[in-house]
Amino acid sequence: MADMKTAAYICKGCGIGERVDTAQMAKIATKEGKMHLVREHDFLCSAAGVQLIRDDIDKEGVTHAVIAACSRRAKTEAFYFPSAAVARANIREGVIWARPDTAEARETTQEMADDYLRMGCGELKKMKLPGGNPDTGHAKRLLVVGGGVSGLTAALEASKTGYQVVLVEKSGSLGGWAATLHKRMPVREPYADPQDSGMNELIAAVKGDRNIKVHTNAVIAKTDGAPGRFKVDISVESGSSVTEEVGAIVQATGFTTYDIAKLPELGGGKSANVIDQATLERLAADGAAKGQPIRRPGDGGEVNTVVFVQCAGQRDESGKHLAYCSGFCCGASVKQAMYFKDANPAINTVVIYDDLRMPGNGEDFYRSAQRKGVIFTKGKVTSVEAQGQGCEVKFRDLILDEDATIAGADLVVLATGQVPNSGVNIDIPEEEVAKMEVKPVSILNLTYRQGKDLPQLTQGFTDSHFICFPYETRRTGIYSAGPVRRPMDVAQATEDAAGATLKAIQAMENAGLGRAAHPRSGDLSYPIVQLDGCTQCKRCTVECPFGAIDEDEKRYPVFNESRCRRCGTCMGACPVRVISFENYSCDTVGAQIKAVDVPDEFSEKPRILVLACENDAYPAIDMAGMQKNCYSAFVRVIPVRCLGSVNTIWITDALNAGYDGIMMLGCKHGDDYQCHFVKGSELASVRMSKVDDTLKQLSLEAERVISHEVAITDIARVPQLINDYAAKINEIGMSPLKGFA
Amino acid sequence: MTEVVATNQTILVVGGGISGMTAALEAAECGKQVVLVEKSPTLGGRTALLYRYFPKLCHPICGLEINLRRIKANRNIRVLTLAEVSAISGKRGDYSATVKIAPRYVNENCTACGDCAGAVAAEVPNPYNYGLDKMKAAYLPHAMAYPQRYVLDASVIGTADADKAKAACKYGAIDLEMREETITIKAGAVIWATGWQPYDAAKIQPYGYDRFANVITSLEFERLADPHGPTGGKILRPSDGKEAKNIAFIQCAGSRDENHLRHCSRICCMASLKQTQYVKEAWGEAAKSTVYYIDIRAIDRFEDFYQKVQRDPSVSFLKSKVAKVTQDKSGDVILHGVDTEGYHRYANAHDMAVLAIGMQPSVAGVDIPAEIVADSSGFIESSAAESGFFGAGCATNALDVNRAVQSSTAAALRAIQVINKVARAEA
Amino acid sequence: MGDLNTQMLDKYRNNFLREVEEKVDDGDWVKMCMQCGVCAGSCTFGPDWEHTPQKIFMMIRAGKREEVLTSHSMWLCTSCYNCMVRCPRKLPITHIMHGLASYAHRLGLAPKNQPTRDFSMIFWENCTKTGRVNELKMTISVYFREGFVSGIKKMWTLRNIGRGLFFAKRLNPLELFVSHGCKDKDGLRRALKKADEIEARRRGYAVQPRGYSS
Amino acid sequence: MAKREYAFYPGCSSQLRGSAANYLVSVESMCEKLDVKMTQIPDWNCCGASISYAGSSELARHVLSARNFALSDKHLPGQDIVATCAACWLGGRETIEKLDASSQLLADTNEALKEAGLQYKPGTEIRHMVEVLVEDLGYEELGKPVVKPLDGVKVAGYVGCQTNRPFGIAGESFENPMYLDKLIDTVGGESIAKYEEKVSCCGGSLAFCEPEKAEKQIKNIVESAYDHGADVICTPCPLCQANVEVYQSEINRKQGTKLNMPVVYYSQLLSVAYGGTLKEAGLDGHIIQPKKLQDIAVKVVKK
Repeated sequence: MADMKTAAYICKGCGIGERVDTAQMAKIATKEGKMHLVREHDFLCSAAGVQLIRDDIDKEGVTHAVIAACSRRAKTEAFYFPSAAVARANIREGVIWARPDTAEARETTQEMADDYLRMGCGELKKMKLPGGNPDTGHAKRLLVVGGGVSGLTAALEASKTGYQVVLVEKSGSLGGWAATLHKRMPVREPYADPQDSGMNELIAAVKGDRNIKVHTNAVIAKTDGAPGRFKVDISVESGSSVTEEVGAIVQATGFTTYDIAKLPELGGGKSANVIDQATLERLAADGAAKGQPIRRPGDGGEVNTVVFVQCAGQRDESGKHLAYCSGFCCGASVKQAMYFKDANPAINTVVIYDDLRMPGNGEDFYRSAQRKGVIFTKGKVTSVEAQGQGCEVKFRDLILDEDATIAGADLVVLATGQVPNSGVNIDIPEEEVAKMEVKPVSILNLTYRQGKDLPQLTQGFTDSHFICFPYETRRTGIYSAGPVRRPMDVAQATEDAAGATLKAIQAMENAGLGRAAHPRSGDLSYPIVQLDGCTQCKRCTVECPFGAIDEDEKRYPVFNESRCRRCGTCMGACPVRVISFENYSCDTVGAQIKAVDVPDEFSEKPRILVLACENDAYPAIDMAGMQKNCYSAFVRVIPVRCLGSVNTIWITDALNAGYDGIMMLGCKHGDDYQCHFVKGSELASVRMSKVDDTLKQLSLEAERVISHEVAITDIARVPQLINDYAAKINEIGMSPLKGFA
Repeated sequence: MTEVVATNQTILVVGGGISGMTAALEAAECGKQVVLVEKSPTLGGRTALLYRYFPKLCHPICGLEINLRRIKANRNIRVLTLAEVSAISGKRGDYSATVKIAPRYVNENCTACGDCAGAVAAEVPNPYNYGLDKMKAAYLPHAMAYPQRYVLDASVIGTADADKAKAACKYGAIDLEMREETITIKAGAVIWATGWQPYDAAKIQPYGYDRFANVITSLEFERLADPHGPTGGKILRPSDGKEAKNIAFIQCAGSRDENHLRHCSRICCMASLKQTQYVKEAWGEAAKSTVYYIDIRAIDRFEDFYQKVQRDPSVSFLKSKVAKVTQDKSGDVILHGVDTEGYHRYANAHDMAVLAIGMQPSVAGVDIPAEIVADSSGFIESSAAESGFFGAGCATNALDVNRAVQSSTAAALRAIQVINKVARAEA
Repeated sequence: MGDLNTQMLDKYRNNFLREVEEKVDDGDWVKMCMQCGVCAGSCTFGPDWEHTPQKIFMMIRAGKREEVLTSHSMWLCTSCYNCMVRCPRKLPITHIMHGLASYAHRLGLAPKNQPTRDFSMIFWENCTKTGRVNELKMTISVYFREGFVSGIKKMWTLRNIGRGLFFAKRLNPLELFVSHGCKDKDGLRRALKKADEIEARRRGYAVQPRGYSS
Repeated sequence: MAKREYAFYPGCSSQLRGSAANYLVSVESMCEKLDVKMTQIPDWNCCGASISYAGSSELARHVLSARNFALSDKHLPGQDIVATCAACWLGGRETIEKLDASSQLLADTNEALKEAGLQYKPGTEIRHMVEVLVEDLGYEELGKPVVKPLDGVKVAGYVGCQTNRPFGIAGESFENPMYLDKLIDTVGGESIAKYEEKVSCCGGSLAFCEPEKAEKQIKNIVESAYDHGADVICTPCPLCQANVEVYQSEINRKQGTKLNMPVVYYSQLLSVAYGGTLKEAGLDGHIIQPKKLQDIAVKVVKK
């Protein structure tokens, strides 16, 4: 590290100068921190202050700088020095704002400030300036899987943006479900009548686009690689296979309609005149082609009465059918009822619904149907039975609160739901798959260590778990769009396809530049592994939430950096600590832990290490400081990328160094997890359950290491947790291990 | 004078809520230059003022933290706050926008130390808590505010308070000479993400929002539940600070109503279902929520959340559009109406009534460029092929956050298409 | 008038909604109701209603012709217009209630001795006789509609009010003899007769004899 | 030459010897002070009111209103029609609205009117007296003629239904219209802003046929006024006035209450405040005597 030149900058602004002795801190930086250059400044984030640092970097050759001032969350732009490694010691939010401004508090506050500076110096010396992932791929073509309205739109949008596209459709023709529609719901004012689906134009546009290469009757045999360098084997009609190199993938594999034969109580599969919405679309289209009205499928008889049964096999709590609502079906039935009313107002058209779900301007479409004479009845259908040429519909009228019957319905349309075509559910263990009579067929056939297809969120949908980030999948560079992601109608699918396409394009560009994707967008650091030390324990390959790590034939981990999100879960998992990032490693954190000055057991000054998730827990502590919610001066907080990145060595190091307690603050896990890296906080809690053994070996109380789920809003709760824990430590006494380290 | 570098390869994003931030970020992370214009002093918009999101009950500012970190780390985005687009001329690939920037009276020297707030005496209604409390006239909008820089309220300019604030600032950050300035920004494409505002609850006269203190809007209720809010997260009713445990949620407050908003605002059903869980979280066994509804629109995957809430003994549902609200001497609100399932007349007393207030596009009332077509509800309709204008988020439709972000991501792509075309033409 | 009822029965067989749309003033609005129930909760005499407006609309759609037309409910409408101004679908509910009542009466299905129906008839006959209402005569006919004795009883119980109004110069026996009225009451009655004919023509009824048209 | 001229449609109840005879008297004295000239529409007829629906048809009711419009147009061309009765005004507004909306209804109406040698031409305006006061004159001008401010008189402004719904006075809300309160304040009285029963229904014409139900309404209206310490209830509607005043004794008789709350018209308040005598203000026309107002009326103002 000959070329390393370190510097410490201590700001005296915002009251720091008055609250703590910065001259003493400067001495510490020089003596203990061994900083080559130490400066104090009254107003470090000012133009002058920033210029001072920049000059040191340019002229003095400073390569590493620790800035002892405000929180890393503040003045981020001001303290942006891309050519130097920078550590931030949080003296403002983390020390003076979190402590009462009293004479008796002064000493411990000073100790806090001194320690944070020591920690900063320690961390700094272990940091390297991230150089960016060398494993870049430069393929800029987009693979679109599925030739329905979502896939076609994705392909066209990508082409419009200037990218080449390979489109794979398993059937013989393009258009998917949307192409089978007679008409679609209106998307602009006056939202009164069904409108042309526009699918012919869309299909023609795709076929006519030189940027788009279409494979029909084709499936994906194998997907290998990573963003920027996917190699995809496509088996085409001829039985032969072509290999395409692409940079990213949009999966728009759509849905299958729920099988109405599973709804015998509603006449499904029992009467020819009980059909689903998809079938009605075909009847309507055929009729229109022949210039004839829609007739009874059973005997081609006239339709005088038609009944629509909403939520057929949906919103089901019995577990027999679909538990969810498919969202589009209310609108679809309203549209289909209009097929009849527009052709002949005398046709009696009844929609039996529980909750009519037509958001936004759908309300206008609903009104339009009422104006056309469609009758809406709030009720629950109990049975549909064949009766003469038609059917008898029995239902509970929820408004009139009585059982009712519609006799002689010529046609009964069941509004069934969308079942996503999402391939293999990788969370179902092999042995259970073996038991299934119908084996799921993979769509992407990924060669990933963690499974062949996109992970499913719920009920088969490959949706994102994140409200703010609807396109987050756990497979970088692979985005799903349309009804395979969540149930939706044509209009939404079109929007969705455009959004997914952007993310795919972004992933290709990021991969080319060796940068991380969301949530650490632009991060140039990446996991580096010393294979010589690796014991092939496979923990990293199993635990990576993003399936970024495969295994070679010798069962060594193979890192696919452009799939990686830089959370450090692999680093936390590694028992032999051979995985690290240039600016975030076992050493950078270990150094901070070791840097803290731990007073002896008679000092009555315990030391509590807080490892806080930088996404939620750390901001919460920060904002607690901003609100001047004070907390114990005995804590030393270290932000971590994710609790998943916490390596147990840190715990043992801290305990051996004589820390009296360790708090781990991370995001909620479980079904409604809030961890930005999906599994990080959960994995951490699993690992920590094993720490008890370590504690036993060291003959320490179990309370020496605790963890809490913390939300970013816990600005009052976190200080409370800290203070309670400090009290607890006081209760169980100082650690017996002090002074042995 | 504010200097902004922008060309016809720049994307102008109007609105700094989650939709605008998303559009700006997604474009910038594709390597495009973006100018993000926000009317208020901070980014974050309306979602920053929500306590939790449905259906996960996670915290909006958690996502905001990530997005702000993305913005801080991204050099392609230029953020202008207190700025409003007053006019736009030109055509696809070559627009120039006139932007009015209101004075903040605080310059970039500000360290957010808060000394100015300590110095001023005057208080102003706090818009970030929907006026439920007051804040100092020198303020940081909220804990997540970005830019993290104080604002001196225009009302104190020219008063002694202004001078006190100036005197208190050690860093010369208070600049009382600031004036409104007007600048022109070039852009190749414009993304209109001006979001939404709550429908004026006072107009729904039968509910007496303007007459009864304990009738509040769903947005105000978010603030009551939020630890950052006026009550520190305690659900207390406005009239007397009594713990509000028995709460009525009135659906379609303004929505689906030709006397008010013709459209369905989509989010309100889920929002109320979510808020019943705030009540549960706050009071446990003692909690009692009643949802008065026409149709529960828990669309697609959200259905399971509805089913979960239905199983919650603290929540009951009544299919009825409330006819009228009165308030008795104790301050309790009385809801009058008829349960339409069967026929049951009720006059139910609650500690507080929450109006699931409708969503009104913010473009309504703002004079938007002719190129943007707005429907009769004021929502932007998908723009013509030859246009370089793209609506995003709730400016285009009544959307939940998830769909708004989706829409903004799509808008970003369409804007990039314009920019790439321009770039190819110029290359 | 019962025959009119049978005519309508076979004309519309099982489509009561269409019957209402074609025969009842503003009846074509019934289909627009979305069953929110705000009308039901807004009604002045609501608690006395056996079927709320919103429920009546649902019954019409469900073809409950008999139940609807013989219902007392519409006759309890005080014309306060609360339902109408609150209806999110802007249905002219007050008018629909009046229309239904009127139609029920025309078909002879309105409940016997429905007090409001009787009063309504008395009012109409009273005001169309001379062109202006004679409050005293009207009051008397209202009280005596169930016969002389009950009439006397009612008058007796209300005697103080009568006296009060008399001294207040707001009620005067003179009215029984010299009554207000339009000079051209015959023209007015001709016009109303014509209105009846047009109404009958439009709705396809036989013209029914009325006080002023005989 | 008066400052303002209107065609006047008093309606049946306001006729001589009618139940609202005193309303007419007070309106006349009020208008005189305000220099407003009101000319009765020659040979006007009853509007049919809302209650006539059983015997009549929608068309017949339009014919009744249209006849008045035609007469007004013929004899008092160009003058807005002013009604003092809520039902007359409402019926007229509805006819105008409907005939404007349906050319057929218009044709039918005129076909019928032809029998009386009349024709209705769209474009008629019918206004409520209150509209003339607050819109044409405005509160400021209404305050000018005040010589006897109604000091210390607490008045419950009872708007009721038909002057308020469905049309109402421009800019006022259906649930909480303020114009009566403003009128009361304008003439120096004390209004009751929080009067809950302000827009409740008195039972309307059903007071005749469903007295018990109506009395329930009336009781609330009166008792709420007492709760707020009102001296008198004030209303713009003859039917409201009659019902609320007249039935109190019945309620007392049946329920042993002691209701004795006077009920007057806004026009009486203005008339008194403008110096009108007992007679001019129609204060001699009550069963329950509005004492405080009467005292003010007989009081001599010293110049």
